[in-house]
Amino acid sequence: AQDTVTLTIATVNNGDMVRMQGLTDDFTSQHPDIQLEWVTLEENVLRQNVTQDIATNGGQYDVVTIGTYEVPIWGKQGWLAPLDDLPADYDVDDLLPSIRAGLSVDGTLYAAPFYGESSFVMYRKDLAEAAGVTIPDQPTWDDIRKAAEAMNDPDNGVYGICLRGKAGWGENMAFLTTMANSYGARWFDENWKPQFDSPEWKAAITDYLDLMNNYGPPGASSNGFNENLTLFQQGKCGMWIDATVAGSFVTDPNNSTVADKVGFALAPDAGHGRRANWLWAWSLAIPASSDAIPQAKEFIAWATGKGYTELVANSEGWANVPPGTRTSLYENQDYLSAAPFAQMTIDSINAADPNSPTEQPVPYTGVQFVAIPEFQGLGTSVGQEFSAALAGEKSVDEALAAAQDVATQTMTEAGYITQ
Amino acid sequence: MGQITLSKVAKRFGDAEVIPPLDLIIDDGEFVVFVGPSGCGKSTLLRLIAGLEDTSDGRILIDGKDATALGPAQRGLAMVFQSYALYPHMSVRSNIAFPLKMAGLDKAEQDRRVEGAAKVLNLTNYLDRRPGQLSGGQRQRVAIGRAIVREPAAFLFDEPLSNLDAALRVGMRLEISELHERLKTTMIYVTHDQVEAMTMADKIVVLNAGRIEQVGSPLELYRTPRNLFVAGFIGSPKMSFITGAEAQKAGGATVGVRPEHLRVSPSEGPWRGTVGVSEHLGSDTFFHVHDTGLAPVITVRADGEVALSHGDTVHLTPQADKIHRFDQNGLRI
Amino acid sequence: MGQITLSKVAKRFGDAEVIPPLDLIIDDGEFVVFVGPSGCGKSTLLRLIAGLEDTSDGRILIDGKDATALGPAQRGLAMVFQSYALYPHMSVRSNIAFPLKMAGLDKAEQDRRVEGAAKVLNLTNYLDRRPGQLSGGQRQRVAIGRAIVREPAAFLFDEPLSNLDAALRVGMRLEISELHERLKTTMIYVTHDQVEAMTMADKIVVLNAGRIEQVGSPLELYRTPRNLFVAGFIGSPKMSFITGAEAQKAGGATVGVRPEHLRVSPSEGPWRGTVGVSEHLGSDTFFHVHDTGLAPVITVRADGEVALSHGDTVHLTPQADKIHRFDQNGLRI
Amino acid sequence: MSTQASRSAARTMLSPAVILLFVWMIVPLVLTLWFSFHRYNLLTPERYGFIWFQNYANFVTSPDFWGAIVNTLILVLGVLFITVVGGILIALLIDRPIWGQGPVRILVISPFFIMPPVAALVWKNMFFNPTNGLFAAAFHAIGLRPYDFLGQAPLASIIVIVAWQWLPFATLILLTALQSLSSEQLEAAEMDGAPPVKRFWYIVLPHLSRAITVVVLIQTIFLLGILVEILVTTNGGPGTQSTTLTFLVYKEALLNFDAGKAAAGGVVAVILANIVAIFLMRAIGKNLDA
Amino acid sequence: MARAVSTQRKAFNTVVAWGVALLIAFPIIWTVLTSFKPEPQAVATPPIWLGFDWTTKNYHDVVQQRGYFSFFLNSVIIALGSTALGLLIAIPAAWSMAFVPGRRTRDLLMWMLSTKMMPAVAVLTPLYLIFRTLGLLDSRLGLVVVLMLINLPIIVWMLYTYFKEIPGEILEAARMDGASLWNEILYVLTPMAIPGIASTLILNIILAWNEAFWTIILTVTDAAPLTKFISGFSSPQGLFYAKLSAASTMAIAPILIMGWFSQKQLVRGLTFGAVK
Ligand SMILES: Nc1ncnc2c1ncn2[C@@H]1O[C@H](COP(=O)(O)OP(=O)(O)OP(=O)(O)O)[C@@H](O)[C@H]1O
Ligand SMILES: Nc1ncnc2c1ncn2[C@@H]1O[C@H](COP(=O)(O)OP(=O)(O)OP(=O)(O)O)[C@@H](O)[C@H]1O
Ligand SMILES: [Mg+2]
Ligand SMILES: [Mg+2]
Repeated sequence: AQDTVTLTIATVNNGDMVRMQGLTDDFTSQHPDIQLEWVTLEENVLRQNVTQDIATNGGQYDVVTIGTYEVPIWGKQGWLAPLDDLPADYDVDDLLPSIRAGLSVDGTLYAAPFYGESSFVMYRKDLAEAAGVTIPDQPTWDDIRKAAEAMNDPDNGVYGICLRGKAGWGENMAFLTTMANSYGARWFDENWKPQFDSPEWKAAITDYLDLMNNYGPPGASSNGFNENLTLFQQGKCGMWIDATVAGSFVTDPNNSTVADKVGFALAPDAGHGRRANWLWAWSLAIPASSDAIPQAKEFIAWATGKGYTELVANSEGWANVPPGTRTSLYENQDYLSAAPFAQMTIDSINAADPNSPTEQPVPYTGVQFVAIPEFQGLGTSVGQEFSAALAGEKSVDEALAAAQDVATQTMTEAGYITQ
Repeated sequence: MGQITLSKVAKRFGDAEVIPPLDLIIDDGEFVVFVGPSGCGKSTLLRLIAGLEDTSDGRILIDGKDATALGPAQRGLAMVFQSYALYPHMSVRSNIAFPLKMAGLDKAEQDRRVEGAAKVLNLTNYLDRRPGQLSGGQRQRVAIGRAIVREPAAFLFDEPLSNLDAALRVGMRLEISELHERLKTTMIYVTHDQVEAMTMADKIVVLNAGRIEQVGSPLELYRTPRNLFVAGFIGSPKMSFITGAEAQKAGGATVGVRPEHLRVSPSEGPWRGTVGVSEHLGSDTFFHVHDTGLAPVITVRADGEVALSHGDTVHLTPQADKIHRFDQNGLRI
Repeated sequence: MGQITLSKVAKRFGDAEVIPPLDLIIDDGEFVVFVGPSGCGKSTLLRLIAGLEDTSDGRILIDGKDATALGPAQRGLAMVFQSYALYPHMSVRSNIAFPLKMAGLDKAEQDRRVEGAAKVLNLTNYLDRRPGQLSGGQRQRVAIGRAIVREPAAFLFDEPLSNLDAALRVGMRLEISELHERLKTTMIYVTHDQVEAMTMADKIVVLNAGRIEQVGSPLELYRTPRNLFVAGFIGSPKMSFITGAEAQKAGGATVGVRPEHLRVSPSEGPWRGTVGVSEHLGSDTFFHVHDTGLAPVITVRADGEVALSHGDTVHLTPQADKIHRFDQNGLRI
Repeated sequence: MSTQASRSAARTMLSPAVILLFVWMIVPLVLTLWFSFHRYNLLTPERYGFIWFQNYANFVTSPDFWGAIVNTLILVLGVLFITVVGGILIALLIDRPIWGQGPVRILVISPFFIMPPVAALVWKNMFFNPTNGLFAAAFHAIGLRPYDFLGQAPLASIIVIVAWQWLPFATLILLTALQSLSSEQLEAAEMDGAPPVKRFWYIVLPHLSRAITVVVLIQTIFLLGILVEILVTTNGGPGTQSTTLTFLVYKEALLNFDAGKAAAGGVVAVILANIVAIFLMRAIGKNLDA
Repeated sequence: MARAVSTQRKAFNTVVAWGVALLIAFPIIWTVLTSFKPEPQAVATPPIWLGFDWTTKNYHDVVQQRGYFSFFLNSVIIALGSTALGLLIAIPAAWSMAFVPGRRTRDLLMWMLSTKMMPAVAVLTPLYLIFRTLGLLDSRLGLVVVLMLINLPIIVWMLYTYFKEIPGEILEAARMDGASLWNEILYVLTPMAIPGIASTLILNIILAWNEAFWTIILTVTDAAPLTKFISGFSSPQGLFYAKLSAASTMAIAPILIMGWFSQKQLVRGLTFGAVK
């Protein structure tokens, strides 16, 4: 027997990941020589810690949870160990093509998706009915606006629509970028020139503010995914456009007061050929600095393999399996019938194209982000401008002008724009 | 004006009766000293008069008007504290002017009075210093200055000299006496030092455990102490007390003789003992005589020139007319 | 044994020369008092002897051996501090035993010596108390106890009584004197109180601004002060100094007369003045006489029975053989 | 107590602390200075290179810079104001004889024991949250629309949280100072005819000045570094309304991973902090010596 | 000599003081209450004060999800370790500054304090690299050293002001009594300064326990203290107020309880020379 190896695994503190920690007996009983140590952190803290460590070659982690934004950048830097020799029964080809593409660099897979998501509309069927509106499966922004207006009833603590407002590249900018995409806007033109001075951006932001100011909850500028989820679960939102994973939370009777009243629709569009939905996958990757790469691979194969899906299905029910990573899941009748949002999820994921997020050509990949290292900072700075606009501190024009300035400065400093 | 009358004034702290009901009249212009051992209630009594403590019982009249319910500021009295209680962050000038400022006097009048007080107290050159930059005696003077400017009906002093060193104490004692001569304002002065009491007072009030043991002029107390407590307390060095057969002979349960009323001689006299420590002050010499069989030690004052050394045998003769006799209850016969 | 010799000892703090080079011999068994006004360098000198400060110059010999470079513990001296410097967290017993513990004595010997010292100092009943539970006088005795047990070559006292009140001070002064009588160990005692110096010392060293003004027995200093400074410093109340024509007549630039060497009379005598403050001690009375045209104030000691009041005119007669004459430089003629 | 022996002993005993702190200061400082002259983004290590003062120029000319300085000052001064004034009032209150002095004191100092992330989370979620927070409930109860504290008044909200954490510290220091005021001084002022308010103004407040300087000095040192509270509650926003200098540096270091620019920002922050410090130490030096 | 106060006044003061005190402590009280509520009741409007269904489920959930003991243990080790090490270094230093002051003593003190002015984020990368090189990442030793250094200036200052109030004469007496420097510090200074040292110790434990930057950045699992524990709870999905409250309560309870019990000692020495 060889010595036991301890894997340090950094995860995000969301429900699926936490559930995985509860199921690791299955893995450790198969691999008595591998011990698992978990570091569960809030998303931003996790990203900071992991990035700091990997970039300085600190070697603290063996498996890290990262998203579709980091994988291409880090893979290119050589910071991640390629996942090229996964066992045959892992069935790499079963991974959803758009997700797999997002996790590969030059055809090499650098991370295995744990779950994937897009975004869609969740709405209260009961409220819509009471207000006399219907939300089509493929709504336009106009439909959304009308429905929000109809359902809005602040005196009874119900707000027409909840959207992200908290500043952050992964918070409000994830949503706003997709919204802008659907309005035909883009971050940069082919020469990396920022485009916040375009009419498309202005239209998107104007409509966003219009929706939120009239039909949104108070304090929306500090609402992120979790805040909105809480609001929706308490029955305070008529509609909510956000990640598809939320589908299982809002329909969970243990935590949601509206579990049986939720309807789903694709993310809205504005007639520009793209819907306002994103593409994201929380994925497991191995830092190149790890000293236990083979064992880490075994773990990843277990955690993202088909077996794990069945394990969860057996112990927690089909509704709780990690969604959005494998074609086979969406062919499984048990799952489709247990998860009312499943079809909508796969349709949303399939509708997203990281390489062509909007109708105009772009020099970058990424739907709701721009896969360049500078984006975290830039996205957050721009997000703060829009958050300020939402809080009423700035007008649309001021916010857009400021966004344009900061983007221009960042891109110039980073050398994308050359005079 | 400054006539103060205490009538049945008592003070209790919770259950502890610190001052049993007590009557006292302090006449206008008098210099009255409260003296007594530590903890006997001197400060408490003074603070009752000042209004810093409420009386538990009885009335306090100032110039005939009932002041029992008045606040300290309304009584028209000024107090000098043991710690001086100067305001450390103000200049001497501001310290002295403070009561005037509080009274709302205009600036010119304030200045006039401060200058006046400073001149009287020799503080003119220090007006712009902070208290921290002054010596002990100077601070004491500032505290007095602060009291003077108010032109109060009476001054209250609570052990004002006990933080000064011996030489300064003597000097300041004189200054306060001179001040009293000049102002002729009533002064009530608390001390536990009987020398201060004797040298300064017009009238001494001897306190013991909150009770008044005797009231009288310094010489009255010196000559005719009413009881053993006063006898032992007044006079320095202390009176020596003799009990037993020799006392009976002299006609009392206890007999007291002051050091200055004993004659010492190497050969003759009724009492015999050996010399212990002798203290040469130049002007006088004090011998501590042991082994007399009368008292543990008898103190004798002799001329500065008398030379006796440790272990010598001496004879003592008391002056018969200066002997104090006390009965079993310690009261003067 | 405890003979201490200072030879050309000097101390500078930075640029300030606090003690100019100075010679002094303290004989074995002597009770030497350093006296002088505040800030004159008494403590500094004592601390130089103790080894708590380095000398800037000169040598210190203890029993003939050079101790200049020795640390405080090696000199075999014991010190009693003004603040007592007891260890507040230790019992009286541990306080007294501390130096023995540091010296590594065994427990039994420690106990034996502590008990002995406690008996001498009347502390036996307090051995298990903390210093905080003792009165000032008792604390002082503990501090002395801690010094005694070491059986030092000499005791150093730095104003040991200045934190006690008047009555206690007199008592403790006697106890220390008695201790010296018993132990016959060299004692060096610092005070700024000339009464203490006079009553306790075998030999007084008068210091002024770091310089030795005079060394001698109390009565020598009282009778033949070498200069104005010593004359003014020794004796209580202070000598009065007369300058001008009257002094010339008596044969000096300045002439000093002690209060006890003046006779007061309502009608006759060469010097005339008015009575200011009078201090009645019972045994004596001190008059402060103003307006003599000779000195701002002349102090006179009179009998306790003499009655004169403020403003009375009096005549003073100095005792011719007790007059002190000084030249222009303030030196005794 | 200054013999040669004791002085050299003192030097020996002082040196570990001094050497450790010196190393602790100088090594990161030198490295920071070094990085600050380099283009060094952790995410693009291939572009590492020496760029003179480019980082400084970029940092100082960034549009957020001056706003961040102003915000920093507002934050520090706001917290100082609340804690000092509140601390004095509370100290005055609990210095008086009351029943249950012990428990009251325990309650008052409790916030001091709370770790910053917990404090920020609790305030943000359970109090400031405009839908579920207690303040929202209170607003509802009196018939007002909930106020969005973190959105509308982000800096003020953060000031409240931080002040809440530091209030006990200020209170305690001021309370001990207050208790050291000799009662004779107050009584003297009372005899001198000063009513309570004037006694406070002329006697108590000047007496507290030294304690106030100490509170200001210590708190300023800690407050200049406030980060967690901002991070948890507003993330510097909305806009840059609650972005302080420290937060700006944080953004460079942990969002952009621009170690070079963060280093430059750090150096700028250190310089500014030291200007404040010199200012303060002048003041406190005067007060501490007195 | 405090003056007696009338009962009515005292009652009035008592009511006001208790009101203010409860107001100040309210967020903590509310957090603890919330931690015993079922999630939906935790966010109920209007808020439920005491009449909710008391449950300890949140604590079970939190412990099950994240564990607790190892975080707690690390917090204890790091707080105590850095404090002990700090005192060991600071006591001699404070002794020197208090009893053998030089012209530069105050400057030295202020310099020490100024080392706290460097924003931690600015030195993050350099320090991370140093720690990586030394192999101190995610080690308790590393954190003990860092927290000790962070708090050293404060410890030195507190001890210094405390020592300065101890009369030098007592140490001189010890020296006269034949105590070596070591004995002087061991037998005389330290026991006498117990209140000050205790207060310093407590303050430092609090500061170390609550430090939430380096403890999060420099640890992964082995050395992770409660600050790291709490940072995993800042926004889990769905309703989380009750669980957050439970986790918060668990993170602050040990230090809060310690603080309450040592309140007197903490207060006694916490002056930083503010009182003369
Ligand atoms: N506020 C108080 N509460 C309870 N007891 C008090 C209070 N103030 C004084 N006492 C008690 O009253 C008694 C008299 O105290 P007071 O201060 O008047 O004595 P004193 O004669 O001034 O003593 P000293 O010479 O030491 O100043 C003492 O036993 C003291 O303990
Ligand atoms: N460590 C020191 N540094 C500088 N000057 C000092 C120091 N110690 C004492 N001095 C100065 O030396 C002089 C003598 O001081 P010392 O304490 O010996 O006086 P003293 O005669 O004991 O006075 P006191 O009666 O007030 O105790 C004073 O002027 C004092 O200011
Ligand atoms: Mg008193
Ligand atoms: Mg001295």
